[in-house]
Amino acid sequence: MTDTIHKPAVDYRRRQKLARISRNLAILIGALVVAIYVLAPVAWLVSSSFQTEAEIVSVPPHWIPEDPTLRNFEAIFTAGNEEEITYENRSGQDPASGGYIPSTAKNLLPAMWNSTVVATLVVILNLLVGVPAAYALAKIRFMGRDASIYFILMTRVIPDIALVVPFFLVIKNLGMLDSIWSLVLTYLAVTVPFTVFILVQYFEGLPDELDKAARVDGCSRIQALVRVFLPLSLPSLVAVVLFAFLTSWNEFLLALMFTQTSASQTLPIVLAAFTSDFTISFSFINAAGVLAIVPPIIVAVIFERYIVSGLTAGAVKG
Amino acid sequence: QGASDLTMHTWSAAVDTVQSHLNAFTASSGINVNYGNSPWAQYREGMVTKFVGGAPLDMMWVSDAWLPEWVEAGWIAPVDGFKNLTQYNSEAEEFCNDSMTYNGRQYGLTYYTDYMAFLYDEEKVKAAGFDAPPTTWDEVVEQSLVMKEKGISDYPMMLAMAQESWLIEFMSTLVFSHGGRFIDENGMSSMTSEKDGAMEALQWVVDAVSKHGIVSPACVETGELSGLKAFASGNHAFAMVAKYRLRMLNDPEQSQVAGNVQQTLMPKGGNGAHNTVGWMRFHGMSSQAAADPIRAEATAKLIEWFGGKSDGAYKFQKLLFLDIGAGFGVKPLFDDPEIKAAYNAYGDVEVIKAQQSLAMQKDVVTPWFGEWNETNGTAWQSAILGNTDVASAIAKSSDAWDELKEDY
Amino acid sequence: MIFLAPVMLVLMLVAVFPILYSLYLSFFRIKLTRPNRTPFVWLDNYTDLFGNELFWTSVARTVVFSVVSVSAIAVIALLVSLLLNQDFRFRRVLSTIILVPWAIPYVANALMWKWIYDSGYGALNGLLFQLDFISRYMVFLGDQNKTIYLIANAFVWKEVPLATILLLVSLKAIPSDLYAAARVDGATVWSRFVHVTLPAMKPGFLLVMIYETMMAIRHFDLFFILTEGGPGDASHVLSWHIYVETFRNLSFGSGAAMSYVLALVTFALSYIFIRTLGRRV
Amino acid sequence: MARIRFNNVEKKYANGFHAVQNLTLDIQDKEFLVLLGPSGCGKSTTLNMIAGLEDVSGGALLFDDELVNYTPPHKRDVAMVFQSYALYPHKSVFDNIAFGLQMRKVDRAEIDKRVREAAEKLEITHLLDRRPSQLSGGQRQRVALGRAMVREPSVFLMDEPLSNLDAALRISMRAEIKELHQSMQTTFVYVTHDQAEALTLADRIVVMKDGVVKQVGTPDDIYERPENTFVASFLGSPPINYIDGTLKFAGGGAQFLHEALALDLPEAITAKLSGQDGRKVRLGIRAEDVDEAAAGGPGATIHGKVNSVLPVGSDQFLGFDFYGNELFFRVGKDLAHKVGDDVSLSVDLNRLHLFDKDSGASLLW
Amino acid sequence: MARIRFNNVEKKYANGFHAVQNLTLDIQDKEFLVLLGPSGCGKSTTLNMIAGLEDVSGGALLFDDELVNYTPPHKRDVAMVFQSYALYPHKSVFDNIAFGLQMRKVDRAEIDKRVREAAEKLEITHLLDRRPSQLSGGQRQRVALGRAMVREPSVFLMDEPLSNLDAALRISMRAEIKELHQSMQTTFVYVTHDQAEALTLADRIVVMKDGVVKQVGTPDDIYERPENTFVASFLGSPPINYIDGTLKFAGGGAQFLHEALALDLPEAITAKLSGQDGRKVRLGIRAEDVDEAAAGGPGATIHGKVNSVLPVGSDQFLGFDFYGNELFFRVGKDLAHKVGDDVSLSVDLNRLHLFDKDSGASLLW
Ligand SMILES: Nc1ncnc2c1ncn2[C@@H]1O[C@H](COP(=O)(O)OP(=O)(O)OP(=O)(O)O)[C@@H](O)[C@H]1O
Ligand SMILES: Nc1ncnc2c1ncn2[C@@H]1O[C@H](COP(=O)(O)OP(=O)(O)OP(=O)(O)O)[C@@H](O)[C@H]1O
Ligand SMILES: [Mg+2]
Ligand SMILES: [Mg+2]
Repeated sequence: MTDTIHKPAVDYRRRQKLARISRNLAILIGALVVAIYVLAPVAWLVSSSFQTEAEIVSVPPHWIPEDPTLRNFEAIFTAGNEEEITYENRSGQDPASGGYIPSTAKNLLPAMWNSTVVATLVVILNLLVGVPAAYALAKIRFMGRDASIYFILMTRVIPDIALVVPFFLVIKNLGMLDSIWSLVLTYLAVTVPFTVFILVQYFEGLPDELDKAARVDGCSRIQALVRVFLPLSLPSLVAVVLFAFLTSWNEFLLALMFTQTSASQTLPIVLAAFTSDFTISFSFINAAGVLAIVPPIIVAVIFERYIVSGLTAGAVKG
Repeated sequence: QGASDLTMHTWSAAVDTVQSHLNAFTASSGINVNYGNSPWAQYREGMVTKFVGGAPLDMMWVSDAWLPEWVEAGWIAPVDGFKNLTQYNSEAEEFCNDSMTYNGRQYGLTYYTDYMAFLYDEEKVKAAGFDAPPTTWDEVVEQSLVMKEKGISDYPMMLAMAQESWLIEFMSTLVFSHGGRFIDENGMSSMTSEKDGAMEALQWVVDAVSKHGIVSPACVETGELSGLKAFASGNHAFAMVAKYRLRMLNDPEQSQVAGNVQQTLMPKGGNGAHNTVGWMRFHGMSSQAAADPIRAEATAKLIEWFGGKSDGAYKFQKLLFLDIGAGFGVKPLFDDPEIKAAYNAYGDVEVIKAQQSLAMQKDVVTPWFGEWNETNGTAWQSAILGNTDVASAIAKSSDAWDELKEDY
Repeated sequence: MIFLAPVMLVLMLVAVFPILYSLYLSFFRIKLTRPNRTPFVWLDNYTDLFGNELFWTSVARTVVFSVVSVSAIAVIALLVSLLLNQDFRFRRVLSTIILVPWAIPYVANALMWKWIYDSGYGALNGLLFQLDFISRYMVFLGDQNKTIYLIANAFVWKEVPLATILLLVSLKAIPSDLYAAARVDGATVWSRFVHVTLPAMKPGFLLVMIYETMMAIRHFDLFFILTEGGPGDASHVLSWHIYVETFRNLSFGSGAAMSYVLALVTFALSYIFIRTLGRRV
Repeated sequence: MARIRFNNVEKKYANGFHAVQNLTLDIQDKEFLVLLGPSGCGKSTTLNMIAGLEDVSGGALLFDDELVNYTPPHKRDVAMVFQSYALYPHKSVFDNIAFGLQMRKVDRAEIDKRVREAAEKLEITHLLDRRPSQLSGGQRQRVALGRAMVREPSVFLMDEPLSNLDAALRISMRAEIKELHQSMQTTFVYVTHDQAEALTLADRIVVMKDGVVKQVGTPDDIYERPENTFVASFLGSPPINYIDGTLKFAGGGAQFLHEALALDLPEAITAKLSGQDGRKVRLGIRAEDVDEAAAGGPGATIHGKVNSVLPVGSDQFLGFDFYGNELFFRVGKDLAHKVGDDVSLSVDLNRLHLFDKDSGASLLW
Repeated sequence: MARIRFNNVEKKYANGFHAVQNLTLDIQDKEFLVLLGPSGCGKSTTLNMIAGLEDVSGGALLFDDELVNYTPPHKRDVAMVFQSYALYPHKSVFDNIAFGLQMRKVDRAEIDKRVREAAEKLEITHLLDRRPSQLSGGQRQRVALGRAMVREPSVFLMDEPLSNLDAALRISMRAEIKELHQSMQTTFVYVTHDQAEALTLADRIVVMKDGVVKQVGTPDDIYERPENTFVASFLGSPPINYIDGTLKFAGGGAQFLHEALALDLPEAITAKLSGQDGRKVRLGIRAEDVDEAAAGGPGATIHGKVNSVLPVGSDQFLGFDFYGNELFFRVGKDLAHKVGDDVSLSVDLNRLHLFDKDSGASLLW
């Protein structure tokens, strides 16, 4: 055995290193670009939420508040006494009267709570209802499968504007007006079709053999779904959770129609109400917008970690 | 929700004030009221949905522009059968009473009223070398050109011409102050008339934007709120905004030109006077409530509590003025010392009164107003953008009007 | 199929009636201000559309808006999802950051952009001005040649997160031994991307295309808050047209008809996507 | 405990492919049945139908006289080793094996005991905590086997459970499976490509081809009495050799005639050939049925030139060129042959096979 | 064309498992090298390192004296059949096979020709349009094989490419692979569990155990001259039989002594045992190295009671109980034995193997 070792014509070790460096560089630049693209508007949102109404309209803008104020946040967090509102304790702080914080500021936290409750319920129901359906559509061959899919798709192609009034009739007849259940139900109907699509796509990618193995191991369909498919579908479940949560969190039109009092009003409605015909506080709205990001981000942080790769490695041969 | 409860819906303005006044109502009458509110910008479509969907509703706020529409659709009912409500008409501004009347019936009591005011930044006018604000639209141009030249402001005149609910008020102000009208006594369009139509007004705007450059081409995207903000940031010297904004503009917390903003009479055009447009919102009763005598009775009480006197005084109107600066439609309040004091803190009561007497009702308020308004707004914007000339823009709007009226 | 029952139940309960109801409305000439005159007009509401100039304008606007925003979303989401599929130190942080736009309610998003784009005191103008790209503040939304793209930008910014997540999920599902096989087969990074990654992302793309097309075609909130269809008719898209017809003009019948036209188009597009990107949904 | 019957069962796949055709088969209770056949002939499909994992497209499938065409898999009480393993990627090896028991609510201690026992037998005890992705191919296969072994079903279905194991392990696993069959007293349906496995494990063997059963019988039947050339060539390594010729009756006996070969058929064979004089036949000689050592008589010897020599450890295979036919015979490893040598091999006449030349059907069985 | 060298190569997996230890191996250009070893011994890992799919944790891997530790797979010009197939699920069979060629910009007509040729050989021509999910196990495996076959790489790596095929197909595929090797004149590294395959295909065989090489040699070396008990028992079916005893030199010759057995070792063996008198040894007798027919001398006969009889088609295996050892011998299929019979078998003394009892190292080679 000769022991001469030639360096390869191309120094792949160096190349590998270079590749790694350029990859890291590309990632760094990519990550920076993405982060800037995403965060720049939000940064401005945050910055301005600490400015007074007079400061935010400066030309050119003050990127960093010169005279930072917590008024906006204080208004949101200090308001909200449970007492009955009387002439004496009413908040006269509508903008024209010298303050620019709308009197509905105190509704923000309850509305966020409503939104959170609605979104959470919608997420749970979406999973309960959507997961079995997706499993059936992906793994069970039955007549009318395609028809079902197109039917589900069809429920989502009509613009919401056209559906507002009939939706309203349904909700009224169910006696759910001005209750968060009206939103839970309609948001469910609005999100579940897509939830099903997301999951169908993913389930179809999972090897049939796993389903078969589970069933031979004594699982009913439902058990196979719960014990084998769900743990393998974590990434898509995260997508569904985020999708359902955020869609509910963002939805405006239906909430506008079905909710009337702070008992059921959700965040977007209260936010929109800050721009009433007398209300003009961008800085306050921005503060509210900043707070609005918090719960979804908490949800995202909790669930994001479950988007992991290669869950099915080693499962089947072929 | 007891069977006898009333439901009241408003847009989300002065929510606390309303709630406090409502609590007093419940305490005094024993009637519970479910109070809901939704954002102003989407209020109308929300109400349409509620009406169509048959949601329980007794009293609601109505904008003068919607009156014919809502009456025709059968959603609101006249209130002139209730003595306790009509008794206030004598003390109310005539303008308000007229604005609540459609086909000879009265549909509510005033919630607030206001008009479009012409404001100027005194400092800038002085800096430009003028000692008085403009009185005609030509003077506006003249002063503005000087300011532009001196670098005081790029676009001295703030006009908010974006498509939104305020647009008709701005357009009407421009037309009325130029001595024009949209329609004649027969209800047919008169916009195209050279002398007393809308042509002159639109031409002024088009010239201001493209010929003189004293109004920003961005005016087509500027809504009332953004315009106000821009004015508050000191970008402009003149502005056409709702009178009640005066207070905010002189508040240092919200405005960089606080203390310099003054009101003067609306400039006039060649054939015009210092006319402006006024508007009002009122407390109305739903047909649903009117159909049930007991509920109607209770609703009338509620309307009185808000739009008339409560416990013997115009309490709500006063609160509203003090809280948010909204104008009231009941004349006696002008004599209230507290109110006088408040007005004088940021404005000139005399000018305010003088301009108020020159406020005119929008002449285009009809059942087809909504539909025409859309076309009209687009037409005006097209002219400002230079896509069409003034004459054909107005002609388009005019044709649309006649067609709609014909159709009706 | 018992597994499908809950979904079908919910949809039947909540979604089917509204759909049929608006279909029914679309056959009548309904104007709410004329409650006593609502003749059955069969397909007139539909045929009337052909002669409606503004309707066709709005269709054209919708096409521009949808094509621009959906393709931008697809491309950006693809790049970002590929980035997030890499292993690097701040991946978790970045993938949380990327979700932020999604978390801002549409109303707040629209107001934020309106305020950023403002020609008088907007942040975008301020930034460009301070960077010396412009010498005086520009007109953005008021410029009819820019409006639709600016709105598309706000839309894209908001929609990229969802699209990214959907693509990321399908990226994560690719078995690593396929890459091994492709490497042995001599595939370079690029060919591996084309032959292994892209085909495996098909399901994700299908979802993105269907969903985002649907959202873009129907999008309303931004148009409502930013421009109300203006300036002129520069952002008068179909969904805005439907809104005006329904709620401003109170013509529920023709509004429903237009909605149905839009629905059919959306459905047809989705169908095409399903056919081309995957044999099954 | 189950008797499984196929009555004219058909299987068509979604793309129209007819994978199993008119299958009629009676699998006895406690029988160890092996399915044998070329790749793609429908073995896995048949197992899948028994398990309920593929719909039966036609005919009736019965368990103990009960129609199970529509019974879902978890009600059928079968355990199965999948050809592709189908391990649960998210579960540890232990949990993979335990899962079937957990589903049946076996108590924990018992599960633990059974899993460990099986792991012991499969020599994967040290891997119990790993995920499937961290295992070698053969280790994965053993996990798949373990998953079935711990169960106590009424039917075991095993689809090539040992294909990726080395010979030694395979033999010990074979013994384990045999023992399992004996201790469990249940029906086994087993697919394998390994003849030794098939012949040593099976009570009966089913030979399939293109979805059709070609012969059912004991290992002895299949190997010694193949009913057609397909079955005859399918078993045997190297495979059986064929020489085409004619039958000739002369005197009391029959002869197989070929241009260069004349074999005197023994009594036992001749008895079965009456009336076949002059028939075109195909003669089959298994590779091991020749002997170089013993000197065959004139009517029992093949002469030829060695074409190839293939040592295979225990033996060597001689390749022959015989008038255009390539013949392979197995001879002892001691005999030193080189390519080009002339050899004479005596044929074991009692072990000859005769088939109809055209139909391939056996003339003897 | 490539010579592949492993210099003290190590492989540790992420979980710390040491899968290949200090591997030093020189694979000649154009050599057909077979890796053999029990499941989990590191064969696939070794192939993966050659292909560049797993990082080398230590040592040097050289292609033609060139260090390739860091060379990416697509620059190594290898073709590989994966144990797990790794077919592209979204490509048709045709495209799966064609992909490697497409990547190398072979022109279309040529691709088409080669794919069809390979498909022909693999008997999957009728499946070219299908997706992998619509194939049977063996068909998938053939596609995986086809993917490599169409290529013209400098190294072929095949990880159990025939494990899921039936005997007949396996034999013909084996011939195809042999021919491929001959026509391509390239290096092959081949993993199999099938001894016949290993012995017939290999130029040299590497036997591994737990990541360590146990012996490298020609098939003949490995089978006839195993260097340790591990290698000896690894090959052979049934496996080699062991009897422990002592070496005894008496007179000119040596004897293997066990309580019930005394074998006179032949000259050739004795010559290698000088100085080992009294050593504890392990005697190895391959299953086929006995004969019942010939009567062995007293120093060359094993007596025992038949414990099991296993007919395997061509032969039968007799299980013996021999003083606590279970022995298995292969005898002709004609001999009729029943369990319980007493038999005497003559041992082929020249083929005996002798190992040190403790270390297992061969005393002969
Ligand atoms: N990803 C991994 N992580 C940890 N250990 C691994 C991993 N992959 C394989 N191993 C271990 O490394 C050893 C060698 O694996 P390898 O796949 O090379 O075995 P093999 O010789 O090919 O076996 P088989 O014949 O069963 O395929 C095995 O014991 C296996 O458990
Ligand atoms: N999903 C499918 N769609 C269409 N044809 C299929 C499908 N699955 C299998 N087939 C075909 O059905 C036939 C029988 O397949 P099966 O898996 O039962 O074969 P097998 O006997 O198990 O073969 P192997 O020994 O190769 O595993 C094969 O020709 C195969 O191509
Ligand atoms: Mg199979
Ligand atoms: Mg392996």
